[in-house]
Amino acid sequence: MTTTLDGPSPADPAGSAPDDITLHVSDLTLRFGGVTSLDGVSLRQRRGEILAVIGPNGAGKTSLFNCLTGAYRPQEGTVRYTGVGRKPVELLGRKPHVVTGLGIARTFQNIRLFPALTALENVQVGVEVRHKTGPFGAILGLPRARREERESVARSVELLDFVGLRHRVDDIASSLPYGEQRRLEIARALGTNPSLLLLDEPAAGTNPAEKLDLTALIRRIAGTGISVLLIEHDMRLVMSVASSVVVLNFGRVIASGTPAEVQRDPAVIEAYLGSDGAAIPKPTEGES
Amino acid sequence: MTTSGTTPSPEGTELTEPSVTPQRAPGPRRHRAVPAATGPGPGLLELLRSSPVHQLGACLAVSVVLAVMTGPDGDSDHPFHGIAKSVLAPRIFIFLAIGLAFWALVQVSSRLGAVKQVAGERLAPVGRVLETRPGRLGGNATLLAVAILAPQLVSSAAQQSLVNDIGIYALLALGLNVVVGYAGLLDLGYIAFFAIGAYVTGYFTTKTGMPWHSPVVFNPFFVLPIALLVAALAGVILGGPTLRLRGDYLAIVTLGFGEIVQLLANNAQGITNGPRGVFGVPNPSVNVGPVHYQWSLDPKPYYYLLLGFIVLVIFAFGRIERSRIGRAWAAIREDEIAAEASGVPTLRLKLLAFAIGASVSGFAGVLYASEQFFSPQSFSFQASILVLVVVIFGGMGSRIGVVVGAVVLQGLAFYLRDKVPPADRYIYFGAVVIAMMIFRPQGLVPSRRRRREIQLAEAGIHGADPLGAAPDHAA
Amino acid sequence: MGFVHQFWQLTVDGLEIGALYAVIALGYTLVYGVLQLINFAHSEVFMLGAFGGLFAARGLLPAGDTPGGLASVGLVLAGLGVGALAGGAAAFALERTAYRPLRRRGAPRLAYLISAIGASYFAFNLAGKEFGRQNVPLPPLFHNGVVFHIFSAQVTTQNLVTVGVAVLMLILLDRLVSATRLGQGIRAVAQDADTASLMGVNVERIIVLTFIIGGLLAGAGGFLYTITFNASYNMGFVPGLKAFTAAVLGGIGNVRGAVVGGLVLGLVESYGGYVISASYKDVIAFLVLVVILMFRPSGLLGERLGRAA
Amino acid sequence: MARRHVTGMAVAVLAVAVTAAACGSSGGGSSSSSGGKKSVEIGFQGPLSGDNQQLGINAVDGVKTAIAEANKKGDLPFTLKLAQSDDQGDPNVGPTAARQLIDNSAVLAVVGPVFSGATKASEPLFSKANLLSVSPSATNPALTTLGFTTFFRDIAPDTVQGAAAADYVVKTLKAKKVFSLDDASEYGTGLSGAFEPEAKKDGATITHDSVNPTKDYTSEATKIIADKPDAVYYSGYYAEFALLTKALKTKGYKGILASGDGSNDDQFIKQAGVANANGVYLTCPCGDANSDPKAAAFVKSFEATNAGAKPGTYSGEAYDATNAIVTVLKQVGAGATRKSVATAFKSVDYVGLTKTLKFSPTGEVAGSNVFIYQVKNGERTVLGSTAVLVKG
Repeated sequence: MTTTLDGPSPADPAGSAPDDITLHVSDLTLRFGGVTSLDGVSLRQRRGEILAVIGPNGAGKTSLFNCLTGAYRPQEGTVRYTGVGRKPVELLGRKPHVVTGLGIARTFQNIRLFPALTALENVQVGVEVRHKTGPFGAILGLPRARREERESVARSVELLDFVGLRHRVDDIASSLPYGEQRRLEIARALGTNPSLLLLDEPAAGTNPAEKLDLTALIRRIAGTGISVLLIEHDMRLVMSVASSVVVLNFGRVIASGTPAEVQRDPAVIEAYLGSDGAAIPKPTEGES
Repeated sequence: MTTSGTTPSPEGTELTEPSVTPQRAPGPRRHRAVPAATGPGPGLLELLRSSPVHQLGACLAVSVVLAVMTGPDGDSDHPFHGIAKSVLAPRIFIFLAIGLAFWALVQVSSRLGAVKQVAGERLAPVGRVLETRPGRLGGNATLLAVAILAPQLVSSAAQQSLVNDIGIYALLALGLNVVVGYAGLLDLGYIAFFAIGAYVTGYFTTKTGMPWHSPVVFNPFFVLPIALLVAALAGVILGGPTLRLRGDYLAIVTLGFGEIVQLLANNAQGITNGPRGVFGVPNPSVNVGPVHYQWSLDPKPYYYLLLGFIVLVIFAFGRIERSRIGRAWAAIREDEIAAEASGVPTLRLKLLAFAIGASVSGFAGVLYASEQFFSPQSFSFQASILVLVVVIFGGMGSRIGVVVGAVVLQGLAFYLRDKVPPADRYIYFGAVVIAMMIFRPQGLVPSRRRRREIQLAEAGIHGADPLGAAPDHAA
Repeated sequence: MGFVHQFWQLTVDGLEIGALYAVIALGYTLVYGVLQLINFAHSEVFMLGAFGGLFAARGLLPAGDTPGGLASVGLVLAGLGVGALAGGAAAFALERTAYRPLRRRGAPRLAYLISAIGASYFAFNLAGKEFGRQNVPLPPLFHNGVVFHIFSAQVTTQNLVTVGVAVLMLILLDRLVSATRLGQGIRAVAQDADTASLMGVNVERIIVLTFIIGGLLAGAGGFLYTITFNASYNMGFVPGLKAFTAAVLGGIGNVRGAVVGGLVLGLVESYGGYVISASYKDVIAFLVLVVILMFRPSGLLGERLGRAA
Repeated sequence: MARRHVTGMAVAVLAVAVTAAACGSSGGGSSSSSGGKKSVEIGFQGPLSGDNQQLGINAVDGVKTAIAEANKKGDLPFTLKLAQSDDQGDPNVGPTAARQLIDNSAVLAVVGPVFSGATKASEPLFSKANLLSVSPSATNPALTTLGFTTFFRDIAPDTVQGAAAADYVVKTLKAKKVFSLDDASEYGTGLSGAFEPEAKKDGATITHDSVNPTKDYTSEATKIIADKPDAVYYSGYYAEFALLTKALKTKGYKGILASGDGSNDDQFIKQAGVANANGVYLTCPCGDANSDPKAAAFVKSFEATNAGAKPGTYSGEAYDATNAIVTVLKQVGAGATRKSVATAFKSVDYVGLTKTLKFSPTGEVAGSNVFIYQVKNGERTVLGSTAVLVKG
């Protein structure tokens, strides 16, 4: 099950203690003008763990992602990330592509593929981030360039296979059905060889069958030793894959623990059931 | 918000940006929903699409404009004489008749709906053959053969034009294509690097051309690598601080840069010899072992030299386009945020595109300068625009396309030299460009990716566009 | 001698040309506000307005000496009016032929720019064909003399006419955008066209009207420009580029920003042209542009049309 | 989608049809030989479009007049025709324009190029093709020193004009302080480069400035007025000189205002406005045919050939150059080749309208006079030649 992801991957579950902390967020505060999008958010994620962040719309989940991946610069707080076999590093203040280079990949709430590229090319873009071929190498067709090109195709096909899109290799990304676009985006993220994968509402807009596939896929990813940080609305999916859950509301952590614990937490029930998802708080500027 | 249950549409994804781009979606796209809702108005295209009466009106209007375009001149003392003589003279009937015939043609063909299908069926196999590898090779070989034979068949004035107007512009367009077509950056000051290449040549190859010159003079061939580096460096210097800017702002800054370079060339008489230009750059020559060759006034050898470089550049850029760099550029062009999140160092790759584009431009500058004479007039904003129009017209992102663009547009200009009053040439140029944008915005020979992107844009899906896709990192 | 002595004179000169830049810049800014497009052919709208005003004023000008008094006022007003109408008509035609067909088919933004460039070449070369390719002077419509002095600077009738009319138009436009229904519509479209159309704003109509308003201003501005600089078929390019710079300088999409940008640019050019060389005026203008964009990418006043007023 | 394709194709068809129709109607067919006689063409290269096209039009009209007269006389063994080539006055367009004439094997001699910059860029090609070119107007001094083998000009170089203008402004008009402004062009810098040393030698103080052609001379006018000169001499073309004059007069400049042959055209008066132009001096190494009684026949013939247009600056020189070429063609006879025409022209001695055309080995015309014009009541009037006007 995990073989396909064992490329030159750094994810090495055997070598790391299960209680290793891979991501340590403390006191993250993000404001837009007068609106506080994140308010002293702290969380920890162990290596190999699937951690879900849930909360009503506008709770600050995507803002959190954007802070972690360098798209936003929060006013306060620290984010310490420990890659496999690496020293802990501070993520804040780094550019998105640097964060990706450190081994953190993400997907977007509203799929962002390269619509006119083929599925294969989409994944290749991610895979090739770690390649070294420069313009001269490419022009002259140096051995390394040719080797990397071969590797890139092989690895990308492997990843497409892993997410179940082997048959879509040469299709244009925008022509794929929605659920497959989601999986393609995940394949592209996996291509960058992450040890931590951030999934932003991967089940949004998918049908029940696709959701089931997705659940399996997330499990398989985690099975390869990649830690998964998951934002999700769908409670059933969260409960079935996540080993722990953090609940955000109005930019604050209101509860955390195992899925079962969180489900019983009165504050969470209040935040969700009290509003029934209908009277969802207005999105803040950061969320919309 | 896209929540589970709603049918997700690409349009929906557009409206619910995950907040990395605080600015609104770019303009024209936002109105996509509107035209569908409002009724047809009398614009040119929808007239052609709407009722026959409206189409007739448009056809006749175009006829009248064409009559005025081709009619007699006026002057400032009698400003409307030209128009009056065009519209009130009997020749207007010729134009109205053509307009009418055209309208009838449209009516008939759209009723039958056959023309396109027949043409499509006939052309489809050709298109399919051309898409295969041997087909492509064959097509390219044919093009190359035509290019090699071309100067043998035309007059020497046309040969001169092949070198000065077509060859140089094809090379420039290939370079700009990297910036605009591959990386999706709109550069309106591209000709500045051309100027830099030319002046570097002036500096290194002659002691008489410019007041400011190098202590030792070189053969223009030896200046090629220097100019390449200097231009690339200029590209990096310009690009470094500006490539962070959003699409249109980048366009304006590059425009400003282009103007500054031209104005400096024009005004710094003590350095560049000002508007008098640089005269006396030696012709390039080859002296390797037994091979001695000196280029001279004859345009033909220059043409083949240029052709050689163009083929080389086409080949090299093809390699780059198909490499990880080309894919990363495509990614940046289509969705910069996603590219960045996928680990693509966007700024560095944009700089690379800028530097490569600039170096080709500098390269072209050397060849241009070594043809004896150049002046700042060659480096005007109009020239930058002309290169851009060549790129778009030929087919953004397509190497063969931009060369074809140079051949067609500049060839048209040369052809019109004798056929219409010389000063009227640009009226036709403008009209052709507008018509092209209305009927075929992807260009004459678009790249496959670009064609898809245009189709996606027309469908309202996130379009890759030098003016549209660049995000604002100010947040 | 020297800069200090000429400071006030240069200020007066700079404000005059700056006011003209501001008037033209508004056309760029308004269109940018509603469409987020750089209307590259705006410079030809300016040129056509200039010719319209020139022909009208010249046609009405009685033979003989330079008129005075009410006749002068009437002639200037006629020139302004016809210039504005010609500019408005040109802008309307431009929108119909070079923009609307593209908008209907949802063309990519670059296509608009190229089509506008094509329209620009078409328009100014056709004007050259019909109106001749020589500079065309506007005969004097009023006695130009020194009206008063500011410190050491002479302020002439011409200065006053140009700046006065420009300021009047700017105030009118500001009122129009901030206090009328049409202005409300323009701001709504500028903020969010989709929402505006849902709220019952006719977006197509607003776009056309925005073009026309920009055209009216540029046309009148063209006439004012002709008083000082003569008209010619290719007159639009340089002032167009400067006005465009002014619009960006002030924050494109921002009405008041365009005015500030125009005045700042006029002054900088005037001072710089004196201190360095008239040849370097344009270099200075573009340097200012590049530097400002690098350090304040959204211009001096920064905001967009929707939020500005 | 289908509809769009159809319309796209149809538009292309329409455009082609219309262009064909236009070309057909505007004619200008280039079929050679008419009336049994072989035809020979005289080329003309100059600005027929662009800002300063009037100077090109003046010259080409002079060429047309001479050709019409020669054909009417009918004593040539062939019919003469004109082949025009527009170089827009732009050095970069020059070579292509020149090649167009070179390609046309019927062209045995060229009148032009008109502007100095374009001349510099085009002459190497003419030299190589052994094609004679006689410029009626390229006055930059350096042109005859660049080793062109088939280049002649029947106009004095700017060294002559600049010096004469300086003598007139300083000695006759008694200007002590002169502001010399040029347009940084090949022509302008050549003229101011000749004007300034002579004016200094004559005892005037000189302020030099160089401004590229622009529309806005406001700050330059402020600068000039602040300098308080007695005279301003502008070396450049009329479109800019008109704007400069306007800006200076608007700011109340009252001193002497003068310019060279590039501004010596009625367009200057028109564009500056009569009130502003009145009193302005213009220097030119060219006589004025309109006011010269000896030239009455030429003026009449010119008007007849060119639909009533009056001769302008360089019309006379272009007419003379063409006539000199015609003389040579007659001399060489029916077997004329480019080479034989170019060789024979070296020893031409033709008494023309403006001067006697006789050339030094480098192509410089032998004797030349500089004339002073002044705008009076909206008309250019000749005050006389500097040989007479400047004393001491």
